[in-house]
Amino acid sequence: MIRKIVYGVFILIIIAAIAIFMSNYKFGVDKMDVGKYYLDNTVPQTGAANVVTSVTLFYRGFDTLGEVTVLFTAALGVAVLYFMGENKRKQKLQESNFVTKIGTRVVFPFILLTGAYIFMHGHLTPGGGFQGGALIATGFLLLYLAYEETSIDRKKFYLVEGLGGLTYVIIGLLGFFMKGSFLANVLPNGTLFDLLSGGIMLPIYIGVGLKVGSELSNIIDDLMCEVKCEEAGGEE
Amino acid sequence: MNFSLLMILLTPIFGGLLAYAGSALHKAVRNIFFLIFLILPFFELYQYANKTIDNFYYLTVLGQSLSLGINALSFMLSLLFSLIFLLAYIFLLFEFDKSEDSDLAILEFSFLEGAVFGVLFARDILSFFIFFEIIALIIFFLIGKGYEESHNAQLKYITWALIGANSMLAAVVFLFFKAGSFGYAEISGYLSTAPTPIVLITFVLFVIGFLIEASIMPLHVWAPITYAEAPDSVSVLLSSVVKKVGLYLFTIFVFSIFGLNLFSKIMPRVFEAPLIMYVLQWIGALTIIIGTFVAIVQEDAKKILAWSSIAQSGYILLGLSLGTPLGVAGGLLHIVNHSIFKGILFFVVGGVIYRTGTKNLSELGGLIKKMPISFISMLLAIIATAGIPPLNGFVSKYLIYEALIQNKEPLLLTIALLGGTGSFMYVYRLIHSIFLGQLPKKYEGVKEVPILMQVPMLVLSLLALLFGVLPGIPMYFVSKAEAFLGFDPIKYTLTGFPEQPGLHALNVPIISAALMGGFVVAALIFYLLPKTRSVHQLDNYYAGEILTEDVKYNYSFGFYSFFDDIIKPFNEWSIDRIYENFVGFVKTVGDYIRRIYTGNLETYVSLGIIILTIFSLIYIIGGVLW
Amino acid sequence: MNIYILIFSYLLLVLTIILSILAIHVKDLLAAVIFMGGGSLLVSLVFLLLQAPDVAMSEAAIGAALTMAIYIVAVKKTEREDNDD
Amino acid sequence: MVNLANPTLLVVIPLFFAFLSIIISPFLKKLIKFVPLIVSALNLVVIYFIGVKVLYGSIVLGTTAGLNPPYVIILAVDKLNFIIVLMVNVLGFLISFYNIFYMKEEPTDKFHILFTLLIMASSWISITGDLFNVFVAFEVLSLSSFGLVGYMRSKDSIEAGFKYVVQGILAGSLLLIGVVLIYAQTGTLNMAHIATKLDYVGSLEKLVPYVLIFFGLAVEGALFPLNSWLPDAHPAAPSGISAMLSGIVTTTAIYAIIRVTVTVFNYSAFIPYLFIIALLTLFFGEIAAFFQKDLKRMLAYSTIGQTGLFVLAFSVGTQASISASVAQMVNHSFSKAVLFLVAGIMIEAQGSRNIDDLKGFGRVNILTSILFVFAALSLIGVPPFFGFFTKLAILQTLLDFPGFLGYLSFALVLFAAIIEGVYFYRVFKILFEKSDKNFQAENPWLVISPFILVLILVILSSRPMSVLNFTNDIANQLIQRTIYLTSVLGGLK
Repeated sequence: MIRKIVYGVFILIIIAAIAIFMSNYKFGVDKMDVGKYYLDNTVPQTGAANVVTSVTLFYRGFDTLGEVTVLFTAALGVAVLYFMGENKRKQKLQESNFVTKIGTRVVFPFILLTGAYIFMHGHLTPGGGFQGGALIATGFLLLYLAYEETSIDRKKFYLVEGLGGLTYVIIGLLGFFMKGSFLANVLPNGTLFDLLSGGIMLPIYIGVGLKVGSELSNIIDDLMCEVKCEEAGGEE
Repeated sequence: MNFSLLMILLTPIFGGLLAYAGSALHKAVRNIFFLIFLILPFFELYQYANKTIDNFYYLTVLGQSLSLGINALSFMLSLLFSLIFLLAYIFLLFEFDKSEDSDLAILEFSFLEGAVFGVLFARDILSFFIFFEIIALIIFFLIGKGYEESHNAQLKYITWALIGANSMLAAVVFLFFKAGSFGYAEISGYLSTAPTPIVLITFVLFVIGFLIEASIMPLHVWAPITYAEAPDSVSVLLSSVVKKVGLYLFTIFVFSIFGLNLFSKIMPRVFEAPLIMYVLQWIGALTIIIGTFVAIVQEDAKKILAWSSIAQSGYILLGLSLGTPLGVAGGLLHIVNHSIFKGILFFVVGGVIYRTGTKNLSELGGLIKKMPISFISMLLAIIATAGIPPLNGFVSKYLIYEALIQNKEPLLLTIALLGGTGSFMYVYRLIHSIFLGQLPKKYEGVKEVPILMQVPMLVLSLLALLFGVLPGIPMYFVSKAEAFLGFDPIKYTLTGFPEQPGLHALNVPIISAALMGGFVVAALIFYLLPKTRSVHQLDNYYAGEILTEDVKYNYSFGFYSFFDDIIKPFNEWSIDRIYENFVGFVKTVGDYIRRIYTGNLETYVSLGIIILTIFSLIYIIGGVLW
Repeated sequence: MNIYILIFSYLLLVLTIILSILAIHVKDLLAAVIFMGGGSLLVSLVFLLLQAPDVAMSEAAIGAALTMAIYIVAVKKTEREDNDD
Repeated sequence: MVNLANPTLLVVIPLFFAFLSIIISPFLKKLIKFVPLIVSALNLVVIYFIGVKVLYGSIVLGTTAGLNPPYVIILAVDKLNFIIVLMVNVLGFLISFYNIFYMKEEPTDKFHILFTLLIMASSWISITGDLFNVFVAFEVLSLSSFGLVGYMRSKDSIEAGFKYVVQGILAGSLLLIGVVLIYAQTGTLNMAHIATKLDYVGSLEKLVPYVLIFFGLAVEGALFPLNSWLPDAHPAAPSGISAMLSGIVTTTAIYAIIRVTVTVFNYSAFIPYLFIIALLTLFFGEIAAFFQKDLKRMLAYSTIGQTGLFVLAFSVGTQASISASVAQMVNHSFSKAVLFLVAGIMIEAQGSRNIDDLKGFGRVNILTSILFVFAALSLIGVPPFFGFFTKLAILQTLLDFPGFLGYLSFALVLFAAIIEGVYFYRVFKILFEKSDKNFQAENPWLVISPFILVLILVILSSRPMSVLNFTNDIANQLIQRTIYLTSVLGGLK
């Protein structure tokens, strides 16, 4: 108990230091000239209505590529750690609740649709590839919960995942080859608020959305299999 | 032809590489290759006979040129060491006869010779250090090819070598930092004006490194086991070459780089010598007395030699640190002489082990008829070790004794003389237990070592005799070396020394003749008096029993047991024990420190939190105070 | 910014902290996961109030939904055990 | 004409292949093992083009999105970046070659993709000019190494992986908080831009973000007290990964610390703390290594000690000291990689990680053992080898550190050198000891990579001064911050 208090005090001291430090600086003041530049130049330079998306995908697109890779790496890591060989992938069937089953059937297409909508309109409305992808993955999660025999076709999901990533890289490389700078805007900006606007953002977000969705579904598949496959193993 | 110093240094290495490649063809090809490259250095060295060369640049490090050079002292020693390397190599061929390691051993051997030349030729503190470390590294690997315990010896040796190396490295870097140069001359120039603490600290750091290699007393712990367990040819190298390299560096640093004048300037003089030299004299004397006495009670032939080697380097240190022309001449001469006679002893013992397979004295005996050449070589060598004319050990010890008398140090003289007597005790033990007495039955079939193996012993025996009767030959080199070190060289003649201040006239042939005369008279009495008659060893009785061949009637175990009883109380606080306790202490402490890595995640995270908290506190308190 | 929204978001943040502490201290792992998910949801609300809908969406989808589900799957593998330690 | 001397390619090429290989892995699984090899080879080509320019003193920039910094992310390669990224890819190339023959445990395809990502992330950290980018690359680096450390899925590797994950994630959070604070303070994320703004900030005001960023990086950089994942993770990981973690991951993390300290924060006030931290790292690492019986664990602790050594050298803060530090970094990376690769061969031949079980190994597999000996000698700084000259340079710079601490560290480094020497020589002794144990003969394919690395070390040893001169150039360029700042903010021509 004393230890807990001591460490609590320690952590409070650390937080206090950060708080004191933060208290010296004000957010949103003119110091943030980079942010101001983004606000001023988003529309002429990118043609995207959503400034956040223009920052994440255009100005700091390289970071986002990294974030996509982070997820990719995490999915691979999970796949490695939960790997149990193809032959062990037998699953035990377990009846789930009627309401869940029917509910899932109804909701699942809508979830996919919403996800697709979110990542396709990333440059216009809040949200984007990550959010849409996560939503899609929740749909698959629901599927797993309702139908125990669900098993996604990994090959196809890998294909989607890889293609999503490649889309990003190839669009970036197009910029590199055509304009000498990675992720340079090679597509026309279009008219503001149009679906087909925002230059390279739309295709990239579509790729990212699909990629994130399939990656997270893969992770879910790995984890679910970990639960179910071992149960199956125990029965044999 | 003109051979550069770098070429001399590279010759053996090149030969070794060639020999290693040649070993793929045939062993004979390999051996011949390598022998040629071991003989070449003599010719290459020839042109440097009367030259002092400085600053042959060969590498640039940290903006400084590293240079090689040669002087009278290093010329003398490189000649001597080339000879010993050549002989040890011949010996090694037989020793590693059956072993698969021989090719690799030759390669290491060649690098060792190159590195030894490197130390001798080095003209700056970095090059000597580099070559010195290479020597340690190669010796480490060579030791491991020896007897059962050799692997422990390896570890002990390298621990000490590393301590020495790092101590020297500290001094090297420190001096470079202060003086801005590595060259001996520049360092010497800097030291003459440097503050006293810097001079003392760097001197002590260097000397620790040298004395570890020279196995001087408190730093000798690695030596007995290493000398005893290393392969015999490597023991020769350790005792006759590597140890002398340490003493060579000691000489160069004390007299040429630091200089006695510097010491006299910064510290009081005791008995004509600066205080630090006086301390070193005592260290040398302690090494003599303890080394000798421990050698007396050893049961292992090579251990006796090891301790004897320690004791003899005590003589050298004592002579050198007297700092008078006489003492230094004695020390330098003893370096040469000891290399020769200890070489013989190791070769002979190695030969005995080669034939009998044991180095345990109590299992040996009576080999005199089986191995007469070895016996004669050893006889000469032990006479030299005990310091009796007409062998070479006498002259150098004589010089050291005279130098002690000249410096009016009766106590040290007593110790040195006592050591002389003690050395007679252990060398007698050696020859008695191996060659005299009863021949154990299992060694009936033992033969003399092969002729090629006799060559090393015989060559060195002849040299020992020659240098003993005509001390003028080594003195020619020694006096030049002394002149290089800045002393008035002592006068000498081919056969001895003329009367000069501090030294009584000595004419070795006459003394030898007198001694021989006495010997002849004794022999005449022994053989001519009618009572003597020659009987077989077993023509004897023992407590009423008839002796048979399988009864061991002469004792060789616990030979000096009375003596053992005397020194036993001192064993309680031997230096080894102090070190063992120290190591135990360090291990315990280290083990506690190691526990900081508990393997427990909670500990680690809380450590991180604590450190972060400390920085937060620094920030908060600093902010408030600011 | 509207003062009420500000107060409300502070309230939410305090609640988040409470939920986080609860999540650490509660013994039942499932309950801990649910507390954590609740915290995430509240944080995503705060993001929304601070006019960062993009971040709020990610937080809701990933922090509140997916992560929680994955944790529940993990917890399902463990056995419930009462151990006062 | 496309300009190949563009640092972005160093990140994009590995990514392209990583995404491609996840598609083809279900169909052509056997091809995947060549991916890291191809990737690092292609990267080396790009590095060649970059190097030509960098060696003439210019800083090669790669912007993204076709705009100028600080509004977009920029990758910048100066001499320091160049040598680090070169090392990453050379080691990556050789280790992946080793892995082709070493890795048999399934799923190998994912292993090699993760390895590609590890190379990518290390390269990325070592060339980026953007602080948030460092964080992102760091996440990729950490996640890929988590996966690889736990790859064997045995009990101890899972445990090691877990410890690593916890500390890695904590580090990541600290790093993120630090970056956020810096953003709050300066309003920008470009390193050069931050640097120009932070120049007017007092040293105490920099402390909080600096400490957070420093600690975030120090976990991967194996600095005391945050290095405790390392001795568990290195032995548990496959040997190729241990080599990569030791040779590359810690090095890049230390590089990032150097970059942040010198270029971004210009933070001399922190140097005494850094000095003490490094000293403790060195001391504890070497002491702990001395007591290990497990070969890989010993090497892991030795990595900690070595890291302490070169951070110690760096923290003196002069040009000579940074030069010595970088040289030692090079020496450590190459030699420690060899040691781990060779340890992998030894463990495979003998089935145990215990040092004592290696008795007589050197008499059977002489080449492997000689490689081990050479690399270890270079690591502990025995004269003819490169490590000696770096050790000499380090010792010399330590005396520059003012006051008692300089002498103390000087003595401690020598003490550590003795300890390190003793435990490595102990392994040599055991390797060449006589024994009648039967060892599997070495797989010749596995020996190639360590052999080439030792060859590199030998070449370095033969020309130590040219390397030290180059590192001196590096340090010079690093210390003259304005060159970096103006050329990054000046944008592309």
